[in-house]
Amino acid sequence: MADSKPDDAESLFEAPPMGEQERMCEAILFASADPVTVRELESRLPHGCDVAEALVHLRKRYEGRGVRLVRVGDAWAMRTAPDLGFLMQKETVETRKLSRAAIETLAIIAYHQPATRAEIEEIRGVSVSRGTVDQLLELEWIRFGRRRMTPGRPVTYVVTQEFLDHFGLENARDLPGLKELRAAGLLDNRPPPGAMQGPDDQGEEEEVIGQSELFED
Amino acid sequence: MADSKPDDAESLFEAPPMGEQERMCEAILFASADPVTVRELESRLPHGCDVAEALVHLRKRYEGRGVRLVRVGDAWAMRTAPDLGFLMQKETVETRKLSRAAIETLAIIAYHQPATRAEIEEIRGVSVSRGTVDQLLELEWIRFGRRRMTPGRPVTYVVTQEFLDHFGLENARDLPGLKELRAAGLLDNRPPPGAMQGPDDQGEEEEVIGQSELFED
Amino acid sequence: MTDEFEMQETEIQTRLAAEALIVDVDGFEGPLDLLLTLSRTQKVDLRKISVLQLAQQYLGFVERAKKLRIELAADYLVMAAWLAFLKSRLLLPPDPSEEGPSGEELAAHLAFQLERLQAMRDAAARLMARDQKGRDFFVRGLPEDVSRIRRISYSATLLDLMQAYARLRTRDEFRPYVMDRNAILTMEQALERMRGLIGYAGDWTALESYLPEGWETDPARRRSATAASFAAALELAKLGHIEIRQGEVFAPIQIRKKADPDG
Repeated sequence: MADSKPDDAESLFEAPPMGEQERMCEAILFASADPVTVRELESRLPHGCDVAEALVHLRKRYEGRGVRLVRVGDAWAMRTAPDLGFLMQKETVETRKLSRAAIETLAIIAYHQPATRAEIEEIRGVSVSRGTVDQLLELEWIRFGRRRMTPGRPVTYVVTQEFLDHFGLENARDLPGLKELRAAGLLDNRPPPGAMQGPDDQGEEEEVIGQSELFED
Repeated sequence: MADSKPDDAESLFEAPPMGEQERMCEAILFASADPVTVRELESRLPHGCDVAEALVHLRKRYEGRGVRLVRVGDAWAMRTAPDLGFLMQKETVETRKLSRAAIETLAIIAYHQPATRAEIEEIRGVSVSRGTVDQLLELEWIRFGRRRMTPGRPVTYVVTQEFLDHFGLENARDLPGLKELRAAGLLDNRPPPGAMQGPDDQGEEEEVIGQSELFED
Repeated sequence: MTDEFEMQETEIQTRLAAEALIVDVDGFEGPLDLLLTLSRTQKVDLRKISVLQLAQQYLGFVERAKKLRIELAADYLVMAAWLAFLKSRLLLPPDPSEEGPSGEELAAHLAFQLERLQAMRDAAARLMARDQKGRDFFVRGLPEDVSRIRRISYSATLLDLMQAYARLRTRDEFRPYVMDRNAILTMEQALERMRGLIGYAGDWTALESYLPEGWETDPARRRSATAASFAAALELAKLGHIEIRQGEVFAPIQIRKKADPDG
């Protein structure tokens, strides 16, 4: 603040250089809660400043930047570039456990990729609801692979980089195989109590697919 | 928003160019009156962006401008250049004048943090009134730190990000003269010699807790 | 001559200052603050201060205050008593039998406290002299609203994933025998499947190719799927979505999407 004093005194007779005028406009426009008119800028800048010219320079300087200088009526304001509007969102994250249907589907895709829906259904023994796949797609843990070159040209699913990051894998091939799972004690000869799924249950599942997905987990 | 879609999808594997990352940071920082943490910038930018590098570029870009990019703890903010403060009479906020007690208490907390009430009293030689601490808490310049692991487990005070922001400090280590004070041993918590109570004995005001705190820490 | 005059001048000033102190006693923030002010009259670096002299100054101050019938707060008197004690310690030769810290140690600590308080006051002044937000520099005047989006993040661990897979792959090992309903494709399922696929096949395509993947090999599943798909094809033909043809008896049944009547 003290530094600016001599400038102030001098400005009675000579306006500061254009670069300085530009940064003065910049600061005022930045800090102002409302768009600022040229008249007001003139009144706040030292005497003899050419606000109109300073604004031209300033506008040019912000061209293509993340913010821009825009005209609002007969006033000016700094605004976010419209193409970056999507950044003005803040996400609050709520963590939920993935449903069993989803985790199983994901596991099958990870171990068998590229995998078609039919293959997933074959292994799971129940049909895969659209919601489950959509959820995995939305999570960006799976994506579409190439269509299978078989009749019907079914779509295939593969896991994504995001998936690998999330599970701390370098490659889906790093997933332990069945033998290793067994060696690690992850395969138990009896099903875990929660995993007990009678074939009858599966039958029901097939009939009310959508709902069973909801009830799972 | 529509334009950004393809980018988003690709960003799982490839981040947007650095220039684009820079203007994204610029937009977010411009839009916020409060400092934005690196973590938040990362969460709001597409996957794979190098926020730290983008900020380096951005900071350079604003060097010597009417606004600048400043670091506040682990966050960043755009602020007007201090030499242009004289233009901002309109934006100037009249702050309540702080008492000498409040200013000294603030300085003691900043330089000694985490500091207990007993330590503040020891240094100032008088008891700290509740109002003083309340005022600093209300300004959000101090907050509670961890309890001291000494008998009585007294609360401690530390300075906040708002404090750093208000005084234009990058972090608490940048406090003026901190190094010299430390080198001179003036930030040591030196207990009065012997078991004798020192001249700062406040009679009833100094609680047993406070004293033991000073002796044992 | 000049020196003497200056000395007298200083003394007068000191005395005046001391009297001002007494009148202003309420303005002090306790005995330490007063001591710090008194120490300034010594006009030396705080590290070289004479604590003995300071103790005398303080005691003198308290004496004069009493004479002027100024009531001093208790803590000023406590400090006076302590300084009197300190003074005696500093003046008397140390008694080796006596316990506790020496007079020098106590004096050094007092000097440290004064220096520290002064240092904090200087630091506070420097802090307040900094450029301040809202006074010297300013925040964005028109912050843009950030819309909050609640995102649900789903968590799953690698262990969950592996266990799920293990569970699936070993299910057969412990499954009791029951009638396998896995081998049944319902007509609804076939219908849904065919509806989705019919658009992709431009020309006549064998009905067989519409069987779900993995259903072609196992005879039981193949039967079920073929029957369901055929029923579904008839249903679609009835609805006018497809056309069906068969070259001759037992020849493959072919279907194709019915051309849009408009196009």
